[in-house]
Amino acid sequence: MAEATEEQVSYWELIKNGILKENTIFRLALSLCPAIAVTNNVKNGFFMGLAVVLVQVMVNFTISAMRKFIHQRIRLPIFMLVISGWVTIVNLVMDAAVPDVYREVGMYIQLIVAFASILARAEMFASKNRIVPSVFDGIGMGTGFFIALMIISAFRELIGKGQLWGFPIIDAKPLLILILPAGGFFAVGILMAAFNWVYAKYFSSGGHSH
Amino acid sequence: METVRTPKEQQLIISASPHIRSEETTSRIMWSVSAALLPATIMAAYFFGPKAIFLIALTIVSAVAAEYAYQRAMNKEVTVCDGSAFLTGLLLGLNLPPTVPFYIPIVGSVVAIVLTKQLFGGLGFNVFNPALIGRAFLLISFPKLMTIWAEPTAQFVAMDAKTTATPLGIMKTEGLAKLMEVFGDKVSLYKSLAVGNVAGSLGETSAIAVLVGGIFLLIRGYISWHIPVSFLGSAAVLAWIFGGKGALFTGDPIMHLLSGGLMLGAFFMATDYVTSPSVKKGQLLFGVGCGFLTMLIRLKGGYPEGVMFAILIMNCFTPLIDRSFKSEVFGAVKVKKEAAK
Amino acid sequence: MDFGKLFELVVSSSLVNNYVFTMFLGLCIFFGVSKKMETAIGMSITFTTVMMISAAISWMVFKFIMVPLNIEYLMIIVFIGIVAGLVQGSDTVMRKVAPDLYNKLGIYLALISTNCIILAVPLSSVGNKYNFIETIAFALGSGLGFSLAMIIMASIREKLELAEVPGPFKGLPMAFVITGLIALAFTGFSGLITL
Amino acid sequence: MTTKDILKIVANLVVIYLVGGAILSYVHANTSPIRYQNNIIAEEKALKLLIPDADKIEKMGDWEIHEKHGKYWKATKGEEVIGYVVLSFGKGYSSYIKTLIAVDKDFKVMKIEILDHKETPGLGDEILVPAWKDQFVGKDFDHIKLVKGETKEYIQAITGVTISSRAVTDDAVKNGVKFLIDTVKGGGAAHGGSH
Repeated sequence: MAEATEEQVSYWELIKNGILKENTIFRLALSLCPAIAVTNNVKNGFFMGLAVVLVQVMVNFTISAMRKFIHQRIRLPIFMLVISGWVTIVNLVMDAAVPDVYREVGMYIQLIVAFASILARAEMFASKNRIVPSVFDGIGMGTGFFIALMIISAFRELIGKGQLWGFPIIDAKPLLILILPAGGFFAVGILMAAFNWVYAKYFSSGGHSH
Repeated sequence: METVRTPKEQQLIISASPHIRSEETTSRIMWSVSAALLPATIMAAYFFGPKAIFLIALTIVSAVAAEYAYQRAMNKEVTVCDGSAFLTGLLLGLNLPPTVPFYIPIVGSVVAIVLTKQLFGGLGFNVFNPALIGRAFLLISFPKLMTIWAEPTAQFVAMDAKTTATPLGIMKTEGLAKLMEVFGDKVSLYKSLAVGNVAGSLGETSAIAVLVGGIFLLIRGYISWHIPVSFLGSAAVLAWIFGGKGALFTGDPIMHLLSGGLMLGAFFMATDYVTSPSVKKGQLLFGVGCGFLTMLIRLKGGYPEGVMFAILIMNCFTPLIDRSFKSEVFGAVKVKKEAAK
Repeated sequence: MDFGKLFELVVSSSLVNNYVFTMFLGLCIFFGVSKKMETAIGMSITFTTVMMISAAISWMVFKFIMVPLNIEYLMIIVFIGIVAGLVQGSDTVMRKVAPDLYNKLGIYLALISTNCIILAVPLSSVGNKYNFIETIAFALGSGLGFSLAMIIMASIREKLELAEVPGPFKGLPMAFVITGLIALAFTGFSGLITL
Repeated sequence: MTTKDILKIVANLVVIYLVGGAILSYVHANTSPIRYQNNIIAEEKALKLLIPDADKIEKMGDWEIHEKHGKYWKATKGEEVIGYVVLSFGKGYSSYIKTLIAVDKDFKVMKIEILDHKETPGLGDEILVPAWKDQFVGKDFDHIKLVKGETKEYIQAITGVTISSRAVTDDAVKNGVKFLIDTVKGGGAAHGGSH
């Protein structure tokens, strides 16, 4: 974490960090609930991921912009307030814009408030950094989450239903269990193991030390 | 009986530390249990024909192959000869409906062996009964295919049996009256259930054949009476109290005992050394839990048959049961055990 | 009051629609706390208690303040505020009144505000239009269900400490697989109660 | 804490509440009509699909089934009443199946539509198959009955999906049509109960 706060770190590094090294789901194992709950099809996963990216970026932006203004003592309550404010906005907008998706993922969008990862980034990064890096950090973390959701939901919808985004792809008996609760856990477990394996093999030796 | 190990000792060896010393014992148990399933397998072949033999064989072969392939791939010692994969395959095969297409046994075996057993570190560490997880996985993945039941033809050569519902399925959707309509009277219903001349999974229809194997295991000391007796006993009592329509104490325990996978589950799957408690008192609790959950699902739940889920749910609790009963008598285990004999 | 309905509500929210196994909520805390039995039990007690109190307060605030003012759309902010305030408040009170208890359970209090179940319960209770007693029953069931899940999981993970789990699966991936298997077993409860 | 700190905290809170409140109210004010509209449009669309001939479908009242909120409508073409629609629920395997039923002026079923359900994927959701739903077309109250095996006269159960198909037939549709007959034909009260 320490190197990320230094000035010379490029924006690209910030994004890469969010996607790979500190991938919210696969590496940090945070915000797991929606990773399973809304990933039984790609469409839901897409809008959930989008909502998280939006919230993370806006929260990072807001908190970074106010960081000098906020009193240390009421820092955390204010962060919570900012997060729940943005979640409410995204929630209202999604309900209006994509009602059919909202019906299925609405509950989980409201629960973005309780995401440890968003508060953690606000506290650890945005409250200490200038606006532009904070926004990029938000994009990186959000995108990491988004990509993880897309991988999981594509895996589940393809094998569990033989479809992607509702379009039929494979014409074989699907393994229905994958779009059901139990299968969701299996899918995330297996994909997480795969991510660990790939990461250990190709990325961990690349100069990063953990 | 002095020369035969008591189940208690065998369990301790297997579940606590699978040393090389226990390997011979493990394999002897596995092959003996498989042998005890022979009557049920023969009845399956008799009632459901060549397709039954094909399905059971295919399940066994794919289970053994999955174990072999996994152990080779992970550079582990290959232990397919200990019979555990064979037994898992056999049990899963006996739990399949007679009509399933060929890929179902393969998927089920891979799930049973890899996901349920090997990922946990192999035999002795699995928390859930592999064959039952395989079965549950299949039921949820292929709900239609796994609930098409063929009518037993009782002729080895008959092909294309008619499809029908299982006795428990009829109970669930249409009630006891319809069941009586199909089978005539109670005696002929019991007779069909005992012999196995009803629709159901390959190896579970014939209660007598399963019972013969179970008694063999009991007499030879491979399983102790605690789980089967408490399982069947609690199921029977609950069936009697709550099984009737309207009034209490009007249920039919015999029908419930003989139908579905209750016998097979109570003697062959709930008693699995690795996934059931090792302390006697814990085994009684485990058995009663299985009986309770089976009847809960059969009488109130969504599925017609509850044995599989009941055992799996109790498998979740096994470490907890073991933990609480063991810590209670920690240090005094040996003494108590001697006293209990 | 219809006790049958309340009982069904408790059974449904603890077993049939267990938050962890069928709704995937509270997973971060679930996986984090279920490594050791002792912590699982401590968390269970604290969580179930806080859950019931916060659901009760949220229900009253929603019914008697937010509905009359027509500000239902602010419920996320209000509910998270209630949870955070309650956690902070009980932290202070417990430290003063029962320091022993605080030493045992205090650490779990801080974790609770990041557990999404605690927010999901008041949200669903509002969504399903539960009355006050039903809300309490629902919160109790959800708390019990979460506790059950954590305790089962902790006992299984303790058993697996010696097991030879393949490398990439060590830790969390394996915990996911185990949870999946438990969820598969719990499927047996489905259809038991339709609410 | 110095006076400066206190002032800063107060200023913090005031500004955040003002700005936050302003943004939230603005978003709410702009989205709530759309959300309201969305619901109306969705409902109208569903009704229109059931009775395409009607040029006006107006709500007649509400009713209750399984403690759920049902509604019913009257469809007219010109001055003439051509049918009725009722929103009904059937208790299925693991959910209440939300069903819209359209009947003509003689209370024969014109079409049914399943709006919402949580039955087992791959099994219970076969109630959505058009060929099964089309069996209801033209059936009067006495012929809305689930039977196993071949039938043209009644409604044929889906093999292996008895509970869900029975919930739609013998619960949702039958009770919905019965309610319409009782209420509309009898000219009864707008708030009718169900069995």
